[in-house]
Amino acid sequence: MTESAAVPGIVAPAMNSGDSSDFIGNRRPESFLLRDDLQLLMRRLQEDGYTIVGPKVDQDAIVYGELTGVSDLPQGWTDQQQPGKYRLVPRDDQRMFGYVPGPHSWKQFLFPPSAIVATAQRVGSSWQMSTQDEPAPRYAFLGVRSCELSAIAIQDKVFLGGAFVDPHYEQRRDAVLLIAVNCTQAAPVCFCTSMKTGPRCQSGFDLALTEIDTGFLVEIGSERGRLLVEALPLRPAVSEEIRAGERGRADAERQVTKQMNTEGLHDLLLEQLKSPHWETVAERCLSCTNCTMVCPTCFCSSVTEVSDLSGDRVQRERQWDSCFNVDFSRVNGIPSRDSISSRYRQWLTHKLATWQDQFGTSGCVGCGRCITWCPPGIDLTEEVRTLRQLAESPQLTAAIGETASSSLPPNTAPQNTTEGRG
Amino acid sequence: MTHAPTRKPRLAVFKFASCDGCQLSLLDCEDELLTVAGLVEIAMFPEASSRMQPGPWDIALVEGSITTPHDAERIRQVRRDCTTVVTIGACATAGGIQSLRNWGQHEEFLRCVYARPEYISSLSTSTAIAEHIPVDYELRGCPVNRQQLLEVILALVAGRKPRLPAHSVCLDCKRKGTVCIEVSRGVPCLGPITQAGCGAICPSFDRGCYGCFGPALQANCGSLTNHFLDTGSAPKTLLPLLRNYNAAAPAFREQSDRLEQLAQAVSGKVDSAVE
Amino acid sequence: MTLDAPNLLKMLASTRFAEGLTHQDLQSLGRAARLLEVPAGHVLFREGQREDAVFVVFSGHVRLSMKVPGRGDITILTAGPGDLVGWSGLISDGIMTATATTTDFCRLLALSSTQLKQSCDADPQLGYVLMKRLAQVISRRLVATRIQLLDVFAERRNHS
Amino acid sequence: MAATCEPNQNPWLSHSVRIAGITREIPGVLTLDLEFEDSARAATWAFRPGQFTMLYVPGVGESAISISGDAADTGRIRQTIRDAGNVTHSLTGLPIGATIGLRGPFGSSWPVDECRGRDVILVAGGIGLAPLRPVIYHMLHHRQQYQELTLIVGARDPALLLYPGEFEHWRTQGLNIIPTVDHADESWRGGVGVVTTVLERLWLRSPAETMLMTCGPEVMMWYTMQTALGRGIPAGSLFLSMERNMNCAIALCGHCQFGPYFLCREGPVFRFEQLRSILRIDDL
Repeated sequence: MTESAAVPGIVAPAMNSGDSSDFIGNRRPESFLLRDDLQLLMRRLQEDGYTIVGPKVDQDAIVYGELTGVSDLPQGWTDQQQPGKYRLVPRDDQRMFGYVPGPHSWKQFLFPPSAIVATAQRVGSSWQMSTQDEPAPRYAFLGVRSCELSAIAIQDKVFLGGAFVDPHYEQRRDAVLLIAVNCTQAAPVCFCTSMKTGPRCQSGFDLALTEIDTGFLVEIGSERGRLLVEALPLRPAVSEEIRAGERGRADAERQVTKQMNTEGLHDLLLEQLKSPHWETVAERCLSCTNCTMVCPTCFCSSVTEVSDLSGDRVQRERQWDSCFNVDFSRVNGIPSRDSISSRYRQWLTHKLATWQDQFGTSGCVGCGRCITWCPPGIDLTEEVRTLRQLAESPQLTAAIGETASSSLPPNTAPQNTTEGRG
Repeated sequence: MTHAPTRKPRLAVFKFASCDGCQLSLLDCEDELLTVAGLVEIAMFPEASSRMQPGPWDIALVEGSITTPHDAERIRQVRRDCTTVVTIGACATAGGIQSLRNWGQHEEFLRCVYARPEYISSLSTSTAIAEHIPVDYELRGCPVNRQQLLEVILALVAGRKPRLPAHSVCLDCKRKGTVCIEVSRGVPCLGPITQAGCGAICPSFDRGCYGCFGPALQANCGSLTNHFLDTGSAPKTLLPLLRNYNAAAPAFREQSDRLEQLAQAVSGKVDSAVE
Repeated sequence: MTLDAPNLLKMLASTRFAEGLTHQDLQSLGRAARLLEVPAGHVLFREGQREDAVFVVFSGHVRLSMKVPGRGDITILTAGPGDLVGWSGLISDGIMTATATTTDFCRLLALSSTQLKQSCDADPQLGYVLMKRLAQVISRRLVATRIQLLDVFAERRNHS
Repeated sequence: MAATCEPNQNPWLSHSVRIAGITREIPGVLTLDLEFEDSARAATWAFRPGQFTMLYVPGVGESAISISGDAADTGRIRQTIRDAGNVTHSLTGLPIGATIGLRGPFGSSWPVDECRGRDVILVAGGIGLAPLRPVIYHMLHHRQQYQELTLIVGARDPALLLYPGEFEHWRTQGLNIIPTVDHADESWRGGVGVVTTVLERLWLRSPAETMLMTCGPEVMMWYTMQTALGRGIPAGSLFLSMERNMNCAIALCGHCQFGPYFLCREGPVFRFEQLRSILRIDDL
């Protein structure tokens, strides 16, 4: 990778004041919020009309959902993660943010799994076409990690950075308030340090908290953040608190042991498009879409028609989709990536290489979700390591080529809702 | 877009070896049933009406699997009589739960169950409709999803291909926000290799997917089975997971046969240890 | 029609078939060549018949066809300027595998394969150059035939 | 790079267009003449040769269809459609007067300006002639700006040649047309053979000053490129139009990705050099 994936100049919405430069690269001294006063912050957000979303325990995991107050936070809970395995476990303290990002990501709120993008209504013999312009929810995200800020910055480039702006994402993104929380621990699947996206929150937040036993060190990231804490009983942090915060952040950094060598990765992967290793991965890959669904940057979607029985009112529904689906990509109606190996190759090379060509950044933030939530635990950092070894050793490639078996043949026909050009 | 039809398409429902549950899904479309009845002429639907009209028909909904020589002949007549044949449900699309007989001793079953087995004329296998005749569309599930059933009928009336998903259950779980119970709790779940369409119901109720919609397109069943075995599931506990409603679907069958061999190998070891 | 030797050589040299051949090679070829001007519909040779000449199309087009019982005369290829037709004579017994008919007024260079073969036998260097050239022509035609076989314009309806 | 088709508009908005005319071209293929119901939108409509639109049949879906009409004809939009899937099947069954939706135009375009002063060869296969027809119209309108103009057009058989009724007119306006088919009977007066065979023997005034654009099946385009390179036409002067399924047409949905490109954004028209290294990689 040729440039850092941590996007410093995050797109404007989070910082709509003119003086945001005060807060970037020139950290203000941290203030301190007592543990019990977090409730005041949340109440303030609610008074300001925000719907707070953040971590909570549900379905045996720490997920993101609407929060009514501090009591919804996963206080005293943490998680254990490894490739293909996640377990919710109790902590021996009362930390509220003592966990590593889990199965959900913030994209489900900015780019919902399902949304109506347009409608058509039959009017006489004609159709009236319109777009869906409902007011966007006003979210305050509480507990956004550094890698997740980077993921949001990447999706900003996808949805807002091109010639065509997605109005749905834009509305939600404009309204959102970001309260980040620095990681004080890491999981064995984390590799943010390799992707230069963490663990410490650098920019793109309104507030950034660092949790210590007695409360939170507070860093202000924007004018909006400053206004928010104005009414809160903040006081300057004392040196002991500052040291405790630094210790916690250092713990997280130390615990990030997984690494991915990104040097020259773009060219390396694109030179390995014909590698037999893709077949080897395909023996394990279920092509189930889990990695793409949990990925905080994956943005693939499909629009389908939802009509009432009379067919007079039609809604165009956009839903999350995945490049792992057989019928996702087609030429003349025929699947163009008709094997698991070609689909895994598409995903990995897009995420780590061609994303750079398209958006000027890597598509990976090193959060490790795709490793944890892949049932057979395929680890992209391991696959990259193998591909790098193969690139450096043609003999090894030849040896693999002889043993690689092809993936399973298709067994049923795909169904299409749209097709190629006529 | 709907072209004004000169006459309503004639719909017929045929039943083979099955429990009738899938046909009932059509009757279960309470709110929509009247609309459907307005779009098609329900010419034969024994479960709903004793009024039966002779063929030919435009659309055939075929439920059930082929288990007797008579049915094997009857389905060929259905094909001749109908323009579009849609198989509905796991029995029709994969042989159903009754395909477990494919692994059993057919003659022995007959002797055990019937006082006069010589009067029984049945095949030793239960097979999918598509193994006997060309099928136009398959609706998976045990039972079928009624929304999908409606979609097929509406699409055929409108002269378009139905929109039926080919992706895995996992995608639907994620769209719903359901946390993967396989990863978070170690529950063996067939979601990654099972075709979507059910609405990913079971995992949202803390239950592993039991594959009632059959294998997804290009399902890598071998890898998932390996994963279950690697994470400590015994072959004999996994066997019933693959060998139920869609036991005879080739992708599932291949792995259940493999598990059976493994289970036998394990029990063989246990036996010799006991001795 | 007769053409003086220098003009014939000039004409031969300008064809794609002869592109890049040495003056000496050209002269050897030229000795075996004569110019042919024929109207549309002229049959150069017939499938199954023996023919001594190999033709280099200078201008106009030649239809190569094969008889298929019940389907008539099926055109398999249209040869045009620069193309070589009737090369069976050069590499085998001279029994033509297709019928060649001009579709418009054609100027062709007819080369005697007997004479050419003799020249090649006498001068293996020329033989090598000529056969290599011939192999290129045949290989290009094979690739084209393969593409034709792929039936790339065939309607491929979506699965249903 | 595609420009915004309508600045400050919601890119998901389809505009109602009325089918004003239907031309049956060859079996399964027809051309629709479309007119905006909204006169304001009609007034701002413009496209560049090679671009496409998303045509929408409510309840059935959208399909990316290349524009096959004349960019100078601002009154109506002509699009040629092959009945191949749900949406195109529906589109080809609609009567005159029916209303459908249209978004666009989208995508990159053929290099008609770069071609000025040069010889131009168009190589079309089957329905691939549709997105090239606007180039023909443009160049014939500005005939003096171009040197030799040649169209090599291939089809499966003579009955499947697209727009044969226009060939004579185009010829009189200065387009050299060479039709060639894979199969023909004795009645066919044109050539038999693939387009590459024709390109192989085409007289080139100056290969270095020749530009070539092709659209057709990928295999055909690949061999056309190889033949063109063999004839000495520079790689930078070769252009092709690619096809993948498109869902959003605005580079947001991911479907049409091909290597580093979104076909709806960087494509459908590419300079061959952009695709050279990836065009023949299986299942990319």
